[in-house]
Amino acid sequence: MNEGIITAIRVVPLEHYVILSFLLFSIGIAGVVFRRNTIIILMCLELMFNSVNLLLTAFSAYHSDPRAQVFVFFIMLVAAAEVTVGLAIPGDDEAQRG
Amino acid sequence: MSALILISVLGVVLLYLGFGDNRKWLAPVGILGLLAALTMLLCNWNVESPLFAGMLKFDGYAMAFDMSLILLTVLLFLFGIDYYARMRENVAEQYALMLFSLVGGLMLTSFTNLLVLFLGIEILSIPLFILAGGKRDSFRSGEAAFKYFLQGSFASGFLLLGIALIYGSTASFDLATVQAAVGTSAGQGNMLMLLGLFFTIVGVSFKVAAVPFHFWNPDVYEGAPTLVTAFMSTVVKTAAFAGFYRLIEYMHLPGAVQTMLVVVTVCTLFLGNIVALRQTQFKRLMAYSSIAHTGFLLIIFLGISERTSGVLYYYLTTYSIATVGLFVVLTLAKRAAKGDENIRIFRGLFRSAPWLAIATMLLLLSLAGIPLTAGFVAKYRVFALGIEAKLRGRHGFRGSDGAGGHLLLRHGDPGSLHPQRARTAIGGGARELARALILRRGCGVAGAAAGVVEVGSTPSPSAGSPTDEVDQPCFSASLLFLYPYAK
Amino acid sequence: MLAFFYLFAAISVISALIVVSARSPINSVIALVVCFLSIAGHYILLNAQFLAMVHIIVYTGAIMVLFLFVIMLLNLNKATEPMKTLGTRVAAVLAGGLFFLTLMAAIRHGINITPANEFDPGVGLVRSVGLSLFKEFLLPFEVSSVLFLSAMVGVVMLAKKEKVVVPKDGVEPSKA
Amino acid sequence: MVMTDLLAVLVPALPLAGAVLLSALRRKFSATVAGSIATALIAISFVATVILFSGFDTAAGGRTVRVLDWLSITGMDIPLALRIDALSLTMMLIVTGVGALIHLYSIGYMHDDERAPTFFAQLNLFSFAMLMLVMGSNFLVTFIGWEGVGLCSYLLIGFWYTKPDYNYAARKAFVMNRIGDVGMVLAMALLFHFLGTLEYTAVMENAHSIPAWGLLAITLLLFFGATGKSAQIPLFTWLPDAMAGPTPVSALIHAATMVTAGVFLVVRSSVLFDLVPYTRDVILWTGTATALLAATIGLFQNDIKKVLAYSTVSQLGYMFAALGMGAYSAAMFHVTTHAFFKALLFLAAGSVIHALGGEQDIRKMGGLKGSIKITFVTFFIGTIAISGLPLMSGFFSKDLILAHAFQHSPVAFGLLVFGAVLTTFYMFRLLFLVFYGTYRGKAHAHESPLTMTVPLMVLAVLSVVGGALNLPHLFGGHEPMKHFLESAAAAIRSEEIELSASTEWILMGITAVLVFTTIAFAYGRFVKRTTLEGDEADMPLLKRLIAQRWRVDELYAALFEKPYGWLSEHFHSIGELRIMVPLQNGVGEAALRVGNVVRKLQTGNASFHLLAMVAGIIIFLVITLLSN
Repeated sequence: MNEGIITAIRVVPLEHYVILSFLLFSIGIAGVVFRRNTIIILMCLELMFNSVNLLLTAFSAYHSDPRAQVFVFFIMLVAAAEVTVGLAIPGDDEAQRG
Repeated sequence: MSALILISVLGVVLLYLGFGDNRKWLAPVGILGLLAALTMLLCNWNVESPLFAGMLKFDGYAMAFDMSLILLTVLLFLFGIDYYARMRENVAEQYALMLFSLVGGLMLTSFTNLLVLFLGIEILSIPLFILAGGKRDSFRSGEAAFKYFLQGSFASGFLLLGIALIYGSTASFDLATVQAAVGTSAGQGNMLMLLGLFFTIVGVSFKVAAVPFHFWNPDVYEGAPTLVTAFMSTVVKTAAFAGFYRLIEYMHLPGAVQTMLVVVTVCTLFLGNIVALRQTQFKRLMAYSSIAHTGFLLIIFLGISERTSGVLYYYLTTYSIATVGLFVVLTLAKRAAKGDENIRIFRGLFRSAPWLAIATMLLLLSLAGIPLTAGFVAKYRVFALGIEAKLRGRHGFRGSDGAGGHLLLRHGDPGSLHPQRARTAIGGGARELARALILRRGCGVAGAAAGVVEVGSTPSPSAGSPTDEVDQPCFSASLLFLYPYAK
Repeated sequence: MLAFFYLFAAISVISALIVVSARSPINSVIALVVCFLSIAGHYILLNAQFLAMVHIIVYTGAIMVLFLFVIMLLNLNKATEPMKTLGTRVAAVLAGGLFFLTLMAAIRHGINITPANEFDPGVGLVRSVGLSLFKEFLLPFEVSSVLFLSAMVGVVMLAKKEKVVVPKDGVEPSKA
Repeated sequence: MVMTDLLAVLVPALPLAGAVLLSALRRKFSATVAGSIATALIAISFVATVILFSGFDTAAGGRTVRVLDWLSITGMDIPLALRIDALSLTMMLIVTGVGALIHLYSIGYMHDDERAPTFFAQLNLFSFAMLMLVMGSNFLVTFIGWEGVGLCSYLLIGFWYTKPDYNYAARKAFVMNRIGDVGMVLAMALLFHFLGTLEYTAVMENAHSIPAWGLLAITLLLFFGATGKSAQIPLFTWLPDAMAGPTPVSALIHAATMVTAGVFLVVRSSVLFDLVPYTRDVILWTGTATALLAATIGLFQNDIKKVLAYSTVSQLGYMFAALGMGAYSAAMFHVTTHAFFKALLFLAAGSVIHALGGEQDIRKMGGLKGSIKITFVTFFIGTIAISGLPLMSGFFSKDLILAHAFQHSPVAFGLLVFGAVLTTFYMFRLLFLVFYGTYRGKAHAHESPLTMTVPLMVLAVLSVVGGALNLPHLFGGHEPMKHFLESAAAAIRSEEIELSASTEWILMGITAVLVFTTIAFAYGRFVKRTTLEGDEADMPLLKRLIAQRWRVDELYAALFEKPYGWLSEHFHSIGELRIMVPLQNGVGEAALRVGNVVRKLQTGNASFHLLAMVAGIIIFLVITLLSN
């Protein structure tokens, strides 16, 4: 298994990952603008963050440098915090006019 | 570093204080704690060693900005004593959130690692998202909070993309390494690096509300509680600019990114000033004025020399002092006008509260950059730097020259000073109220006003050496720039 | 191995598209879960085992559940979302598409970078990431507590308000 | 600091202190106390000026008193400095001297006004600003005073702010002045561009190094600035309206001092103007045209102060005509004598108005010479002085200008003489209608208090003997004022009249004869049988046109106000309301209105903003990539 993965890193060109992340990021952007539902907008933001995570992880593997993965870990932290706040704000909004 | 810790702990302490019915202790404790943090900060003056594996570096630059940030927060807490006086709930939380946000600000002034930049921005922002929605009975407040959150997260996405791309080409998050890599020819030609820088700058530009990433600014300023708006337009702006500058200070930005910065600057200057024209809500006006000031500050970034950070600091400080003062005035006037935020509430201010009106005028004059005020000197120094950087007419900055400030003056001021309109919007009883308030809070405003004047009247020490190569057309142009204010 | 990549890539892109376009929020959430799982697959392909785990726990386990929870709790699972005007929708697609195209144009000559280090199979395992986190990135790790603290305080503060508005009989306000 | 420097600083500082003091304590002081303080301060300034003047050595040429470093940043060095030389001393004497008299007069005039302390504060502030204007050692300091007097003029015209008309007049004055100021600022910018300095001395020394087009632009722009302040074509319409202010204001600001600022500026920059004959021609003909136009309008005005206002515009036209001919000292001479007799006329008119309890319409006056004797005598002296009756001050100054005109351009001479005839006519018409004949009003006339009549008497004496200041050779003098001014402006040295004595005598004779004939004509028309103007509608076309002030105001309204109003209205309604507002928050507003029901979890305009952000990012990205 591990061997296979190591070959995967060698076989899959980095460009592929970059393009994939860009694509996911763009879909996220389109979604944020496209949707009106707050929760789906939040999900699209998550999509954007995740595309960056993927990009960073790919770079990390390519450079053989764990730091980018630590960065990804932090992005996850921040994303979690942001989602909580994001969900709280329109909830609040809701309460105002309920 | 100990200041950072102390402020974080202070936030928690305030939260606990909030559990009991200790509301009147909140601000004093907060202020004392901040002053203690300031002392700790100053004890470490000139200890420039990087901390924590090169994550933070409390150098002179960071110290100066941290000092400014802490003092501004102290000023806002003073303001808060009165502001939160009749608020029942969540006061402790609001103070604590401001402190947490301040922690983010302190990280921005001293980061040496892109991860800390990102975390700093988030720690600065997340409490703000909540604070902006802090007005209970206001729909606008909730809406503002949501808009701010949405656009802020969106911008964070771009910032992250930028950082990731920079990492991709340099394999490092360390600022010094990245800066060095950008300078090399390989870095200059690298497409990933270019995109990375681009998106990073986009992300940070959002925080400083540069056009076209400014959309949140007016709505949020308007919707947020006044104290929070004041916090955003001073502490947050200062921190964001400090971080921005720290990010690009030693970078030899590729020409293409420079071009983009120039375009952003021009757009910001024009839009901020022009749109301010029609604003009648005070906070929106301040928002556009803040955008216009962003434009001015961005001018500094276009040609970085060893004096740039000083000018940046000077400009931000004077701007912040004047802004805090104005928001205090707004609170007073707004209260007397029963919640109206239209600038017409300033009419007749001179009648009902002459000293407050004079202080207001000074603050406005400073924001507008009228000679003999700090704001003027600040703008002047920005121009001087811009000129040194050979930026002159080519970019057409002067076209818009702080007209925002001018408009601010025109809208806000003659009404308050000309006797003709002195039939007051602030009527009889309200007038007494205003008086009473001024007695209590007036010293704060006066202090701010005095600060503005004092800073302004001593322009010479580091104002620049006359030996520098100077381009006279530019100075003629800056004379023109005096013109709108010459009334 | 390339085949795996393409498989995961296709899944993530398609599910991402579903997230954006599904009419029902629940479908979006499910699609997003699928998307995140496929991204976890990418992580495993990239030998980022630690991240793959954390990713599944944090996103699929926590965040997505939170989304579902909110949707269910607030009873938002009707496809009642008023769609935006055609103009906005076209603009949104254009925005995303143009953004992607521009980026593609930018990297059309390849990305042209060289690996910084020799390949090390240990990178991405819990050990290497953990060492890096607690040595080099200790400060951000500590400071992020402030982030969480403020998020927590804030959410509590915002959420506390509901009790003010909820009517005395305790009936959930109508969501129509 | 040397004693003289201290005095020089004191001169503007005292009125400033007065302004601050009085406005701070305006509720504490009564009108009389405030007036006395203001008057005393300006009088001390006058004394200080006299001491400066007496100790002034023309051979030394003048000195600059650097008060403080003002702008000294990166190659731009503009100090806050005062210049003491012959020119500024002349103006200072007028400002403080005539100013003190008018302050004194105001004590009586404003006695009953409850806001009198404010009035005196503003009057003092004006004096300060005017002194800064004339004493500044560089264009920027002058400009501060220049703006300051404009501001004070605005405040004082609108002093009785409860009347909307007066506010309108104040705004009009301010706006017209501001239009002119654009010229001044642009000129300054150009000067700085070419020379890198704004100091008068340095500018004048290096004037020749400015390229020809630059000089042309600078002088034209400076002159344009001067037309605003000095009420010349095309910016003269504000001055008659400015008569809305209290009469002492009209006397001080709109007759004796501020309006001569333009003349002062041109004399100050005479070196520049001497290098550009073209601009001087422009000035000459503008001045002449203004002199004639205003004089014709003066013929049919029925408001006592409006007549004087048009007369002021007309006299300023003479001064500018003189400047255009390069007769700088003649212009300054006329400034001085005009300050005397026009201040006198205004104050006397004020006394009349005061006596009649606020009546300004000369159709409701008449026969007052018996009831208010001092006023009558002084007004009479003022009238003959302005009409240029031989040996009066106005005679000398006007004849000097006419002689220069004769030498320079016979056409201008003819027009100016015609203007002089018109002046005589309308002034005597005014005199006769007010003081002769029978009284046509209702109020009971009473003589004004001593604080008002004393200044009248002093000014009357000055109006009579003022000519001695620059007594020409013809009358045994040696033109002391001209020689005095030479030390300040070298251009004056070359300004000689090369006419033979007999020619000059003949010219004087012709003017004198014309003046006397006109007086006789006016006497016949207004004293023998009092001819009052009827309704405008009954007048013949030309006369009606003149009575309606050549409809210049209407012309401006049609040319500028309406199109501008239209533009701004439409920019607002279309550009702003239909484009900008929707762009800014329209999507949200619309959503707010339409979608209040379905709004629940929607984001309003946030997504529009996001879209705009993305668009911005894409555009910038493309820019970045393309420029890479």
